[in-house]
Amino acid sequence: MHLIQNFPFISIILCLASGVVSSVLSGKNAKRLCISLVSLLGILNSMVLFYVWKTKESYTFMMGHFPAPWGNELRIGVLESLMAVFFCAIMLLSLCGGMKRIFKDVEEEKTNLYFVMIDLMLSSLLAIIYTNDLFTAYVFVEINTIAACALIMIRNNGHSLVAAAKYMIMSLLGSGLILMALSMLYDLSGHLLMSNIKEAVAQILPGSQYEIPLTVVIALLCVGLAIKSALFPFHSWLPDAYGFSTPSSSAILSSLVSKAYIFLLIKIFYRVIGMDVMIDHKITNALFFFAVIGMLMGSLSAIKEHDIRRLIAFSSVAQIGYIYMGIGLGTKAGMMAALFHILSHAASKSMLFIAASGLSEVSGNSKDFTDLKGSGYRNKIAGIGFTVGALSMVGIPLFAGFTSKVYFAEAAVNASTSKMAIGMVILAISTILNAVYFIRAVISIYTPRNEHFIVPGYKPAVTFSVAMVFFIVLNFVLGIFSNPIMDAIEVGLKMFA
Amino acid sequence: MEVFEIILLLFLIVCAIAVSFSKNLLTTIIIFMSYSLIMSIIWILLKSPDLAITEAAVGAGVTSVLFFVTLKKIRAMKEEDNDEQA
Amino acid sequence: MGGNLLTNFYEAVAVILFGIGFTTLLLHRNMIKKILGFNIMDTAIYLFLAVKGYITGGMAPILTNGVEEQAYYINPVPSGLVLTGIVVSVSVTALMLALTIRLYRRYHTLDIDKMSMLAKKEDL
Amino acid sequence: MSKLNPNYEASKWRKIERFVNGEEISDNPNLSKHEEEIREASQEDKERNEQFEATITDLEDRIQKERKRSIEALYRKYEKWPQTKGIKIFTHIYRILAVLFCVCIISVLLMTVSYLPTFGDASNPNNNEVPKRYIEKGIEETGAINFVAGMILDYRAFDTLGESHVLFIAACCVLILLRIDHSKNGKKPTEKAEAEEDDRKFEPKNDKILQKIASLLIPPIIIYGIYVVLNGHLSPGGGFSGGAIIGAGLILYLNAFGYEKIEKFFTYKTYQRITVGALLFYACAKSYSFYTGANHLESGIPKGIPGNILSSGLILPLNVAVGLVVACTMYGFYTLFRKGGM
Repeated sequence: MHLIQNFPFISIILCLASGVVSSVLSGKNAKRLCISLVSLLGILNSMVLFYVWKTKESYTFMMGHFPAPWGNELRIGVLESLMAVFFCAIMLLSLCGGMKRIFKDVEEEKTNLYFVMIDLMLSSLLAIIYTNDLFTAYVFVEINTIAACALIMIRNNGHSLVAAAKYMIMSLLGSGLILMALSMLYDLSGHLLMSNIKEAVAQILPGSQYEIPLTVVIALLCVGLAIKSALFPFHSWLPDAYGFSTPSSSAILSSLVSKAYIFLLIKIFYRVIGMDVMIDHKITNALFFFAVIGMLMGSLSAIKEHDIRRLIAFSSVAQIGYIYMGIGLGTKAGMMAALFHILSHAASKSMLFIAASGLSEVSGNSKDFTDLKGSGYRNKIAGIGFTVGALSMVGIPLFAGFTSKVYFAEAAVNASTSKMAIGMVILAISTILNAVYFIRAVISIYTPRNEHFIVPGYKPAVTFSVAMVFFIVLNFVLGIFSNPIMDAIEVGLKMFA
Repeated sequence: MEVFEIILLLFLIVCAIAVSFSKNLLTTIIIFMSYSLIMSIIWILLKSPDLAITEAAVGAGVTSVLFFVTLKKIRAMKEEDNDEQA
Repeated sequence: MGGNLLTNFYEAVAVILFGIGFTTLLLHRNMIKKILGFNIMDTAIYLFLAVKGYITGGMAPILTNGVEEQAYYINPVPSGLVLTGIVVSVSVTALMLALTIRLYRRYHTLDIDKMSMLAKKEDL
Repeated sequence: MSKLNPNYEASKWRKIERFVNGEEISDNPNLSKHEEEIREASQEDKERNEQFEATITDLEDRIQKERKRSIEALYRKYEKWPQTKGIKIFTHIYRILAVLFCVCIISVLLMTVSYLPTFGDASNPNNNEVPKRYIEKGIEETGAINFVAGMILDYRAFDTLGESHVLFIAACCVLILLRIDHSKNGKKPTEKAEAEEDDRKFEPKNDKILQKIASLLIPPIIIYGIYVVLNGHLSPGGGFSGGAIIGAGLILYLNAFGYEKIEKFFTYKTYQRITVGALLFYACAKSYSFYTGANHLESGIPKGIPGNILSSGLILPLNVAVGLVVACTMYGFYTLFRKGGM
């Protein structure tokens, strides 16, 4: 057992322990502990990524003295460690980007509790990515829900409390459905371990006694995880939740939390029920249908928004529709495009949220577009960051959004003819809709107005500019050097099942 | 034993419907308390005593206490509003 | 309709309770009613899960007079899972109740729609 | 806005004003005529700018007021909304639709239940080799008489580790929401004093009957709670239920004897120390057994003789740690709800 193979387990336990410890530290020390912890985890998981990339096959890590079906188990492959590295990087950047606003929004006594939430959320994200046992995934989904609700409500103005209440109600509904599906699956297969369930499910032939319960289980799982990751019909909680929380928590929520649930759904697709059983049960068509409507409705409702944070929130409803469209295509290329879009959307969405907080800081802390006019000149780095994020969302070449749209188009072309037609048309329409509201936003922040907001000698915080620069570099790397990432995803998918 | 279990389960359904349809909050919470007590009896009938103790202590005990404290806090604030308005 | 509905009457009752809890959570606008609905829904799911482990004629999973065969005891796995679940639903209930007190202290109402309207009004 | 008087300069009122401002009143015009003219000219320029400025701000105010008035009208209409006929019908339809939605969910799930394996049948799929090993090899592998406790704290220990962190994170959330802390600057203590006063007015205050019964009841409760925690691996119970019983005992003590008595031995500091200490011990103990298990090292924790108190390896200390965390959290919930502080 190579030492590097222990790193995923060590990173989860370190996160849990540092979450507990930083509840007694002061705000400043908790911040230092959290930043150093997230960067350490980034390094550890990248070492795991190289190790698994070299050995070319995924290994299982036995939690405790008892092998898999009896004890818990982690399963580490290229795809999981790539996701883990990426999640740590995005969390580090959004924390640094929004650091000044955290200390301004949160009460002085309660900043260390904010970093407790960040640590425990990171541990639940890593556990959801790595676990190979369904009930462990459910327990850490609960930790994730409570931590996300705390991140929304920690900024104690009226709006964020109401948004947190709505978020909790919808999320608890989702996890109730997931637990119901889990207990039915346990009843059918007798196992909680993902690979054993797959063997049992494979034996359920169409027309046998357990055929209908299996369909209901698949439906409950997909609806539960769709509610939690805000797919179209269940996205009512998303604009308030992202619109009224602190910038760094809305960046983390929009780019990491909903993506972890989608990754769990992909893991269920491949490892618990099996891709071919899913396609026979036509669940991929239902997901494709809702995703397509989501892409349109998300962009349409974003057009009439005149608050910059809610505009970005509605655009993430549309982008989640993209990811579910990739899953709904049902082909391997579609799944790879969806996984790449998880990465590219996480990078550009968190950049947009942090840049928007920088812009509203120089325009009298208001989020309305009338006051944000000309803020691109006042806070230069935030203006550039917002423009790069907006152009990548619209899909201009050289940016991350463009390459994921190319992969979506490729996947849609060799999917079935009806899906290809609908997919390509909707892809085009939603790109135009994206262009409408994002280009309008970029133009409005660069029209020279509101001179009275100009503070002579205003310089944005150092951590903010550093985070912005790294975000821009990350976006270009994803846009231009996407081939090595796609190879990693392909290799990961091969060993994923 | 069969009949006793059926009576308890019917009582559970009646409690659940009563909780969702009754107007006064205090009676709803008391009905919910009896709901979790009946649930811990059912755990015993299902031969899982661990769950019975946990449901009784954690489910019926502490949850109902928290509900009562919340109700008292809301009643206290309501009286303060009436004093201010009066 | 499969044959097992009458034999699985425990699971049938659990599913009915799940439906009632689900609708109470969705239908009522009063926050306390929503939290009660959530509790009923969760307890129903735990009943549904724990009933899976029951074996007629089995004893409670505690070693009695040295017997170590599987046939004598019920399946301990579901009770372990439900034990974890009960504590999850208590902690989530405590969180939601704290949120309700905080919202009532600010908006003096328990109705979630009125709260969001008052929050919007606060913006002007 | 009253219109400005054109020869305002010469008016009596202006003279009084200048007198009040301390300017010297020069009646004879020839003195510093030139200075007078300059002041007059600059006065007119300033007035014109002010008027121009006034019109701009007036314009913006009017737009702002207009926008506010239209939204206000919208909200007044919104408040009268539920009474309008259209909405009443809509709520009725909404209710019927919701009940239909609930009936169809229940019927779908009932149909699934009818296809599930029969209740209580020994040959169900989930009665396979997994519980077989828990029961048959449970004693020699974990040493716990209570198979469920053995399963929770040894076989599937990762779930219970996550579980106690769910409780910890919920306690942190309630702290964020309800805690009124005694920070140094002036504003906070008033809030705290208000919560104290509010608590004293509505909560029971040292009434004799409650205290007498409490002094009879609390010792058995606490002893029973400790028994349940310590015998977690021998009889039903364990960390969670035992901790909740001890927490309930502390809540009864607080209700009967008030905050002064309990703060002698249980303040926010002790709450933090106990919770963090127990959780860190739990994480270290479990990561030790995970690490040794994963790398196939021999973990040198004695299993002891099954049936005694000190028997099943790590399960007893873990139960004590979980019991402490649960007791402090339940008590913390109660005090935070009541007074926003320990």
